[in-house]
Amino acid sequence: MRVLDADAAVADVADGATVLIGGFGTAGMPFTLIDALVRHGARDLTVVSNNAGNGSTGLAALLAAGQVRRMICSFPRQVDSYVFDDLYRAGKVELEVVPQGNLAERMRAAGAGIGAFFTPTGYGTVLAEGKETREIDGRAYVLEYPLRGDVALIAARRADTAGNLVFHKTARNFGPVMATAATTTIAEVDDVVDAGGIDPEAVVTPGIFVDRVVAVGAEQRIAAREGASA
Amino acid sequence: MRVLDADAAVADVADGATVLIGGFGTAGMPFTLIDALVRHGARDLTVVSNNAGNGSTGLAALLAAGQVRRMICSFPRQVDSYVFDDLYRAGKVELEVVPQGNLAERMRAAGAGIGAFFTPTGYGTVLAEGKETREIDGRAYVLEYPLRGDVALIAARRADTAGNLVFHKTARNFGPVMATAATTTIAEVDDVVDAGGIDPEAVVTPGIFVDRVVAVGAEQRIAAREGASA
Amino acid sequence: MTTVESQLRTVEHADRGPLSRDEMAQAIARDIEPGSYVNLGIGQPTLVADHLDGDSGIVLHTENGMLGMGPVARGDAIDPDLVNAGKAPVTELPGSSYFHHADSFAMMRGGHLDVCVLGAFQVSQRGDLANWHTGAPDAIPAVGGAMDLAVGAKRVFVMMTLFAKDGSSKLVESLTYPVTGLACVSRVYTEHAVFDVGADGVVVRETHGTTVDALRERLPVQVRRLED
Amino acid sequence: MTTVESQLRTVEHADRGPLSRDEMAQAIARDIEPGSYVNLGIGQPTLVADHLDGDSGIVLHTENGMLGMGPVARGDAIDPDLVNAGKAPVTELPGSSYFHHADSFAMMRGGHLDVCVLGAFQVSQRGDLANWHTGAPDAIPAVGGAMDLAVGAKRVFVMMTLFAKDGSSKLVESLTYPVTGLACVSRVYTEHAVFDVGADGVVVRETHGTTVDALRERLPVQVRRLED
Repeated sequence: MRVLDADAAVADVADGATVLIGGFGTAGMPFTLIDALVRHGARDLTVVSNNAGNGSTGLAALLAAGQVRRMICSFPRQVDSYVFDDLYRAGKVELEVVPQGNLAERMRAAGAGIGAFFTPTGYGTVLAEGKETREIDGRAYVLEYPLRGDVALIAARRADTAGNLVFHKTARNFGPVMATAATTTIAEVDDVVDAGGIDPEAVVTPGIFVDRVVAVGAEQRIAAREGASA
Repeated sequence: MRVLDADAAVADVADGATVLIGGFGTAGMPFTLIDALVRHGARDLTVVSNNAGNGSTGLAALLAAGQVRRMICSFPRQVDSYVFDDLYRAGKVELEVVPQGNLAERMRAAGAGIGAFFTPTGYGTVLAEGKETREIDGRAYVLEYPLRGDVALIAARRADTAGNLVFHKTARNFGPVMATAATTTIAEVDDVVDAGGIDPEAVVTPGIFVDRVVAVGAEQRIAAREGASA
Repeated sequence: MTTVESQLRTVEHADRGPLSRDEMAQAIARDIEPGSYVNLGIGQPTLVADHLDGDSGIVLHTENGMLGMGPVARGDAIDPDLVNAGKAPVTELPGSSYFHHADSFAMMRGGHLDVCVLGAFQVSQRGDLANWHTGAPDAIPAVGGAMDLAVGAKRVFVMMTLFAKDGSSKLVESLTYPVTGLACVSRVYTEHAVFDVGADGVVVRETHGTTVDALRERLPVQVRRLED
Repeated sequence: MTTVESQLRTVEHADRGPLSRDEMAQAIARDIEPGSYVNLGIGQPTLVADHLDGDSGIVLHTENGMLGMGPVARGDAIDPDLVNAGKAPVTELPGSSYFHHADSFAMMRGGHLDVCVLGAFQVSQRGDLANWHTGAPDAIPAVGGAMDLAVGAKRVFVMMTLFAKDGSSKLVESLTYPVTGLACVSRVYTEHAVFDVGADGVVVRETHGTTVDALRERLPVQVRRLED
């Protein structure tokens, strides 16, 4: 694991990359890393995130910058998802809607080396049209495949120098799963402590899943968030 | 979640039940609960556990009592597995050997509502003979099914009155997975604290997976363990 | 709730009006057993929380990664990192726990929640649920956790008005809206009546401000009384 | 290890004897890049740990649920709840973490470990591995994590003697022992030589106390030099 500044951390994100972006709404959204990705300018991205941006900052800013070709998410439509809504209606961004639990489980499968799995979620719905189905023990399932990222951008509360992460309340959400599913995982954190500074029993994401850490500071994180809700 | 004594906790384990028993060797083995299950006397059990008993206590005692019809495990053969070895060679216990990661993942699938999953582990080996296989993205996989328990017996470090559990070092092993995979999960713990006494960020097994807790005390746990290695 | 569960005859409360939204929430709360693990979805069903007895030991799950969710947060208690599935700030109760999304949805899909309460556009007589999409061609599709919740809980309760704004019944023979989940709903709470649905068809458990016979006139499905 | 990786020609150390077990462990340690996540299995491969540079940032994984495993524990440092995959008491290093078995094997199966070092009964020229069962009819089968480790790590190294007690080569054209994993081994360390195996067949990287030509006399597989 290396500690970098945000611009250096995202410098090698390639055009056309699949980028997993943590967060449930703005809770757990890595604003600092997304801002750096906007400055970096990588284009034609496929972004996997639960929502499709709120207000005009964070993921919404990345969308507004025209860098996203395709969104894979569970719930794009929100009261303040106007940036996405306009792009979608104008045909400027593609959308794949995935049930939230299948979204999480597909990334879990990618990180866990599972080739495919049968899930009951979505069976009999339009979101399972064309997919393989099977009845197992009297229950109907849909076959779903892993969802991998080239890069994951996530936000955590704290890292240690071994790359271990802990999170903060429901801002944890997709972060730990995405960390396992990407070739390169980049975490923004409030602070970085020495190895041993996080209780080994309380580590949520082991350092093996974390490639780069950006220490943002709690103040900057709160400022970024307030920018987000402004 | 109810706090009970060990005998009351296992009183309704039925003959023929599938019992998931935590532990990797003796680390994390629920000796107190197994002792109670020996006193209870339920027979024709299918036991799922990583090993097949060490020495003459714990799982080995359950085997010696003739209560186990079938073992599902990854590694029965050990330097001190003489109880199992003798029963097996005498044809008195059946054995299903499952690769350790498939064993864990099959229980995880049971707890997670996954109908089946494609795993690369075991492909091309005798342990996958007769199983469905598939090539996905150029890699070969075997289809494996969930492994459910009627009861799980596990050992944890501490519970709170909401049933949340934390574990101790590598004694964690199969405990959290088995807790999700059984209809009834019974945990023996060193102590039980009030709700709020375990940091919500550090809970390993949420209380929703824990039905009964037996407070054993650290001293009794250590005594049971020393009995085990005697 | 013991009395409700062991109910043998349909009860007709014709001497009063339909249930208010709060009364519907109260009726649902009454039917949730003490000690249950419950997900209240988003929107109207979250009202149920206001009617749960604090001593009941009922634990609320929110699919964005928490058990032991407390009431909505106000003032200084607001933490933008502690939100419910509707993204409103909430609080934590003693005994709460946090977990990531894959674990949270494994918990749901694995059938560990006792009850889930959802809103609906339509419910069919066999318990099929439509609540995620109107099917309108210009609507941006958004499913969230609806399909996971529909198939995950041991019992799925629906809280909805019985009739749409155009007067048509939302309890239907077969769904015309896009499916969320098949044969997943067990009970439907409406302002006019509470129904059990499933393989045996529709059974009226109780009516409010109407009678079973009067409902039969307005509903496109066959309904039975408990005692039939 | 940079020198070894960029090695262009097979090196023959004919002016010395075969490697000792410790020297084999040392050779493996030298080939593991700084910062790698490594699983050393059980038995002989655990000797590799003694030769890892403390400043290398190499992190040891044990499949029973830990990253950051330290040396074997002695005396008062022994905690029966802190053991390695061979069930020997070990220690924890700063920066360690614990996780449950499903997470631990997801980590392995998902390809997150850089290197895994295993013992073997046989390795085939294409990298098939046999290390879990002799096939003897009276043996009690026991696989443990062997099959998971074989398919999980980015690179699987085998540490073994080149010849069995009966003098037969353990590097074979096709396995005769029961398979652990197919096409999974990338490199084989023996006392006489280090081999790369895989789709391109067997390449000798270096010899110890012998030559490539001498090895060709004794091995049932075709071997090439790096420069061939």
